[in-house]
Amino acid sequence: MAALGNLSNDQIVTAYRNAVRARTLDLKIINAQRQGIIGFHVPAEGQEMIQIAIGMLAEKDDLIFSYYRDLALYLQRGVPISLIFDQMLANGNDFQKGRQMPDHFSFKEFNFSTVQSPVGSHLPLSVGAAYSFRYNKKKGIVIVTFGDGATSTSDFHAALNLASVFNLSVLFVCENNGWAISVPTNRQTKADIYKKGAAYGIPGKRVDGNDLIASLAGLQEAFDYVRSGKGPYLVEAVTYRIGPHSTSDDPKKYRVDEITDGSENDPIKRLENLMLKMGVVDLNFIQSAKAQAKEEIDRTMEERMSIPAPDPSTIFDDVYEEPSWIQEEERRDIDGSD
Amino acid sequence: MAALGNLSNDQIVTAYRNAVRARTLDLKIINAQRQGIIGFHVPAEGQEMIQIAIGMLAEKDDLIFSYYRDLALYLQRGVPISLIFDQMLANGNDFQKGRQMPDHFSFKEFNFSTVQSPVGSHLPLSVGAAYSFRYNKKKGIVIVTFGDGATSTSDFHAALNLASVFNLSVLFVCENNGWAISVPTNRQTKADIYKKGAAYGIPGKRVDGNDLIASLAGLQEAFDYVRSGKGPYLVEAVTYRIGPHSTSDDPKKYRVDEITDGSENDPIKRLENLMLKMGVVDLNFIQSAKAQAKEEIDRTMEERMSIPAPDPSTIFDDVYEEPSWIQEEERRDIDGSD
Amino acid sequence: MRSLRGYRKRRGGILMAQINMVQSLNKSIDLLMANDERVVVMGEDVGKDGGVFRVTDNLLSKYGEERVIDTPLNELGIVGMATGMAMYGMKPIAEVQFQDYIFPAFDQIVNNAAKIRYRTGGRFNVPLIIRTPYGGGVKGGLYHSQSGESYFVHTAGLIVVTPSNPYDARGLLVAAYKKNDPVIFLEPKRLYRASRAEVPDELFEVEIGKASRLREGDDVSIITYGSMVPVVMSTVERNGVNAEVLDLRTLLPMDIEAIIGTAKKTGRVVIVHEAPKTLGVGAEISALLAEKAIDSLLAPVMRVTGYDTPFPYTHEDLYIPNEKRIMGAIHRVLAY
Amino acid sequence: MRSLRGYRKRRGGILMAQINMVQSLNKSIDLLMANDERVVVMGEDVGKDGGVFRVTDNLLSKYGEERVIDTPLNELGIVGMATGMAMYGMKPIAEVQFQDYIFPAFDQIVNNAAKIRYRTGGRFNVPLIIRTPYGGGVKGGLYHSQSGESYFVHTAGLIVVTPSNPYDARGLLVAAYKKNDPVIFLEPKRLYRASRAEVPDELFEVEIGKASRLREGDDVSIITYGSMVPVVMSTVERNGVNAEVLDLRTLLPMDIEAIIGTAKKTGRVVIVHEAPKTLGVGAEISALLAEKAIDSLLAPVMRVTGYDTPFPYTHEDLYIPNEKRIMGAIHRVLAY
Ligand SMILES: Cc1ncc(C[n+]2csc(CCOP(=O)(O)OP(=O)(O)O)c2C)c(N)n1
Ligand SMILES: Cc1ncc(C[n+]2csc(CCOP(=O)(O)OP(=O)(O)O)c2C)c(N)n1
Ligand SMILES: [Mg+2]
Ligand SMILES: [Mg+2]
Repeated sequence: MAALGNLSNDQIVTAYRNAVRARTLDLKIINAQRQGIIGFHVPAEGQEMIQIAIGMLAEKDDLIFSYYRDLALYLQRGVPISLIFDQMLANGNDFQKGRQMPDHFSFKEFNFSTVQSPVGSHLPLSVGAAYSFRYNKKKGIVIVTFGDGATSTSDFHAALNLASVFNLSVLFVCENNGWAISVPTNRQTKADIYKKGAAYGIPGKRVDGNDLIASLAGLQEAFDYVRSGKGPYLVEAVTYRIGPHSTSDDPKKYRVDEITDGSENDPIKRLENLMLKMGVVDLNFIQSAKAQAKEEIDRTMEERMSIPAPDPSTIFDDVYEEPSWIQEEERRDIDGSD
Repeated sequence: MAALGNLSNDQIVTAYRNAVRARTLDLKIINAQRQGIIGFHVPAEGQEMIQIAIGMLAEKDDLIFSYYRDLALYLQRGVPISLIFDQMLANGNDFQKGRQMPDHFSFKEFNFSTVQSPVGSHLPLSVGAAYSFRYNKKKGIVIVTFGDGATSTSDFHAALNLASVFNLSVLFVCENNGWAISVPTNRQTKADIYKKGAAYGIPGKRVDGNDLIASLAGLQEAFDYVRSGKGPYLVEAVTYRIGPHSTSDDPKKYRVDEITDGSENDPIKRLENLMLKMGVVDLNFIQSAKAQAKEEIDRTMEERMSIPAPDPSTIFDDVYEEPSWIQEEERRDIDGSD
Repeated sequence: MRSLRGYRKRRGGILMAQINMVQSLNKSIDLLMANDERVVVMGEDVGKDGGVFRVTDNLLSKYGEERVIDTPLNELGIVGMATGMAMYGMKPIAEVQFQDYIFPAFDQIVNNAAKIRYRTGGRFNVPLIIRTPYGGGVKGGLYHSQSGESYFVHTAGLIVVTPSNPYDARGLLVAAYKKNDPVIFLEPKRLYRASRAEVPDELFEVEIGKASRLREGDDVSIITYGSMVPVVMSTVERNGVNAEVLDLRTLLPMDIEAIIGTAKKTGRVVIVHEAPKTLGVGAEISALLAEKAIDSLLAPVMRVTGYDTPFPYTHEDLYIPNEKRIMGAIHRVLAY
Repeated sequence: MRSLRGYRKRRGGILMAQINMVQSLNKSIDLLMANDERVVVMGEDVGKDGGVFRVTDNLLSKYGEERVIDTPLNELGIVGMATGMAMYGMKPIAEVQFQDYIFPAFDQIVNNAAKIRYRTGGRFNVPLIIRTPYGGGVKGGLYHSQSGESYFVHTAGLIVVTPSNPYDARGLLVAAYKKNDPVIFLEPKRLYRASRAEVPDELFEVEIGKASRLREGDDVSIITYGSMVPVVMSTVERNGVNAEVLDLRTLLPMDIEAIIGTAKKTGRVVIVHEAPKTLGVGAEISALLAEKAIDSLLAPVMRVTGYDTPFPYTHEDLYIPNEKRIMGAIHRVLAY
């Protein structure tokens, strides 16, 4: 067990289970998308381990601004699969009333913020949240995840500079999966991502995001730094996008040279191998973990599919705290009462 | 003369004369602004020498995207003071037809681009111009100047990244005068500006922008690098804003601790001292250079003030190549013919 | 130790001040900050400098750096960070130095601030005020003169207000503060110091969504707002026009009852604003009338507006609607 | 070696293709690039991927990396860089992947591209095309569905066009290319593959500023554009409405003669678009009518539009104007 550092068997097994659940969920959703049951999906396949590591190190009071490709992170932080399906199916139980595309969650109860599509635009929000935390003497730091493509956005620049100038407790974690849709990271930027903090006086570190132990070790340093109030920190987690960018994407168009099964990078296989080698678990366990995940996910989707869509008239709610005459007039239009 | 490197006496004297002309022009315009003759001004006082140095090293084919505080640069590149007054007075001779605020020039004939007010927003344009230069196999590089505040803008981030990714010949020169209106540079960013290139894989260098010789030496390296096709380069010229941000600004509000006459930093005084020490010129020369500048500027302003304003109806021109019915209808409205 | 210069007592012991719009706004923010710790001020030069128009003057020394925040030069960052603060328990009043410089923040405003309540099913909200001076008349050329209200009025999820006098400035700012939604607070910079008015020295509200009828009249209705209000008032007064004048005050949502009401009363409507005509706010007013009051209209609905050009420097006085142009439209509808 | 699948010959030896809008646009760009070295394509994923909607498919292999430019993820940068290229002798066609993501570039569009000709007194100009897919109906939720045309139509200095079919897509793109001013080229993504049409296999123009009268009629005029065109056509046809239908095609400057002409002819106008109502393009149309054709109006000018809410995911079909809502408005004006 020494090789796995201070981790207990329980922690490792939980991490593994959640990674497997996330992977299984990804595949289930992709399937459901093909069948027209779910509209869209951005799979986390290949990026599970860095997400799990963040989930393991983040405390309850820490606020996470996740991005659209963080399934494993939600699971590790305890979000039930039922809630994930409610959002993906955009049913009447969805906290967001079926307003957002799949993968755009707002799991406030689990101390997540809200996911949007415009890449990078949550980064400045996370800085504001950190300001508020310090101002209100709240416990906890702010963690924000994003892709390699996001480092090119104006929001990234604004956010890192602000976090640094105001010395805020924000941990920036870039999940560098090598691609922004079809654009490889080396055409996104000529610099190493973890060095981009230099432009703001923010320290940075690169970790192997496909390795749980390496991710935890690297992240721990970053968490400690930020938690001690020293200011923001930038982690680049090098990882691997096994699948397409999304269910709308066809990577064969741009990824021909590189089609592999990704197994040498697959973070789940790597953890499996490690666990087996260390004798934490045996092959039986692995098989049953996968079977359990599949059973849970199949059952949950079946169950959540029966929940009806949100009431149509709700599309006029929540534009404002109270609808103006405009929304009310338009609501009557839909009712046919106008 | 050895101390002044490879410069000829002529070059030094010209540089000095242009710095003095710029300074004299600044003071003249500030005065004219107080009298209501000119609407507004952003003085270059204190920043003349780095601007002169750029002007000395830039070749005719080099395209310069200057910013609103570059009076000395225009003079060094040969722009006649009459044209400067035409724009500042926004008279009928102004190339821009009196459309822009003072200091927002478009001296195309001198291979300058166009100055706008939104800080930093010319940087991406400069990158596009450099792309076009390479694409069209035009000679010359692109030089772009901007302030320390501009390094915080989204445009800065976008531009440096693009210039680097496409390996374009853009020389970025930040005139760090210590202030963005009332915000000192250390509250603008926690990083050294010349190191910001690290986020993009762009080399950077800091030069003493108040010293002609140091500016030339530092810039020469940057020019050589860019001109040889190696890609973009970032120069931080540390300089000093002697005056207010603009004629609308009252620095006493925020600059109390620091009110000095700036003489230890004044680049013109420093060049004077150097020239005297080296025996390039004597005190008589200095006095007469100043008197000549004053005479030229007084006379030119007097002359340009007599030029009438642009024809009112021109405000409807140049919205498009050809006005649409909307502008034509509105033009008739002003004529009273509608 | 507040100075009482310019103040005088009035009924009920409430101090009344003869102050201009800048002073009214400055005092409003001061009162809000004194009253509610969640309120902070942020933007470029809002601290020591007190804002380039002095709207945040003296607040830094009173409330300190944590509450009066000089930011780096990035409007996206200012608005994005303020939005995050607003989502997590604060009530920021963010300043954009000129409305012309709000566009770098446009994505944060339109895609985040305006849509966060909706996209989260009401789980998050953004009680944020974005103050920004707008409009011409200060020799600011293309980039210190724009009237961009349409960009915001077209954006559901935002509230858009603009005062035309020191009293409404206070009342609307307080009302904006009470909203739990993002408010674009447009300050007509030409009016900042143009006149003084009596403003009670306390927090009071001017209801958002309600226009102010500045003048009753029978022959023609003039609907306007912001910097054009004094021009319209002096025009109708100097020319003895029997006009009803509405100052909209809120541009989103507009006071539909007041608009329809006055149109039905006079049958003749002239809309005056400084923003360009095409899809200016006047277009929506006119469209509302064409939809809801067509039978009452006795004449074309005329729009007297800024032109569909960028804002020029030398001839800015030609760009901004003036008495002559307003009277031209009034004559036209009266003669119809 | 171009494939002739789907092509057939027609008069004058000109090849006609039965193609959808994506194919038409793709071919248009191809022809423009073959014709003029100054034309380059740039944007996120426009290269190897051929654009997420495949509009730039195969161009990279044909024209190389210098002319088909995959950019980093920054719309401000894309538009700003393209503007610089356009100022200095090139004719970039920049793609913004979804119109929802154009807002980060808004400052570059509004303050630079749209104003450079004006502010320089005509010394510089920006012959730039910004292509972007817009509108809902693809289950894209808040951020892959917006119809933001108003933001651009309000901006003098821009030209704004939107095709409703493969033929106009070619013709308008070519016309945009001929302009020496920035053109916002809005592509109704719902129509990308919705139908095929015969498109001559060459460069031809559809005049900018001219609407297309898709149908003559006497009882009511329906003014629409983009993705709503097929909905309007099928609605009037299925319901046997004697309607005149205008497809605006250009939103700035609009075809004022066609608009006034049809209103004068029928006296009854219904405007249909997908963007939110408040200050949607319909507001300007309605205002033009209220100003220039008030005496001809026999009924309220009705707007059938998207709602003043962000664009919802589950119920997007309720958001987009449909036959029922359009017929509701038609009945209302006919019965008036
Ligand atoms: C502002 C913006 N521009 C474009 C897009 C379209 N888009 C969605 S995801 C994506 C690539 C993002 O890449 P990266 O940040 O590396 O994250 P990844 O998807 O690889 O996890 C793009 C271009 C968007 N959502 N937002
Ligand atoms: C986008 C934008 N935001 C705000 C302003 C207002 N403004 C004009 S100059 C300036 C400070 C610029 O400082 P810096 O870049 O250091 O240049 P300097 O004026 O010191 O030469 C500010 C905030 C502006 N012009 N543009
Ligand atoms: Mg990526
Ligand atoms: Mg500066």
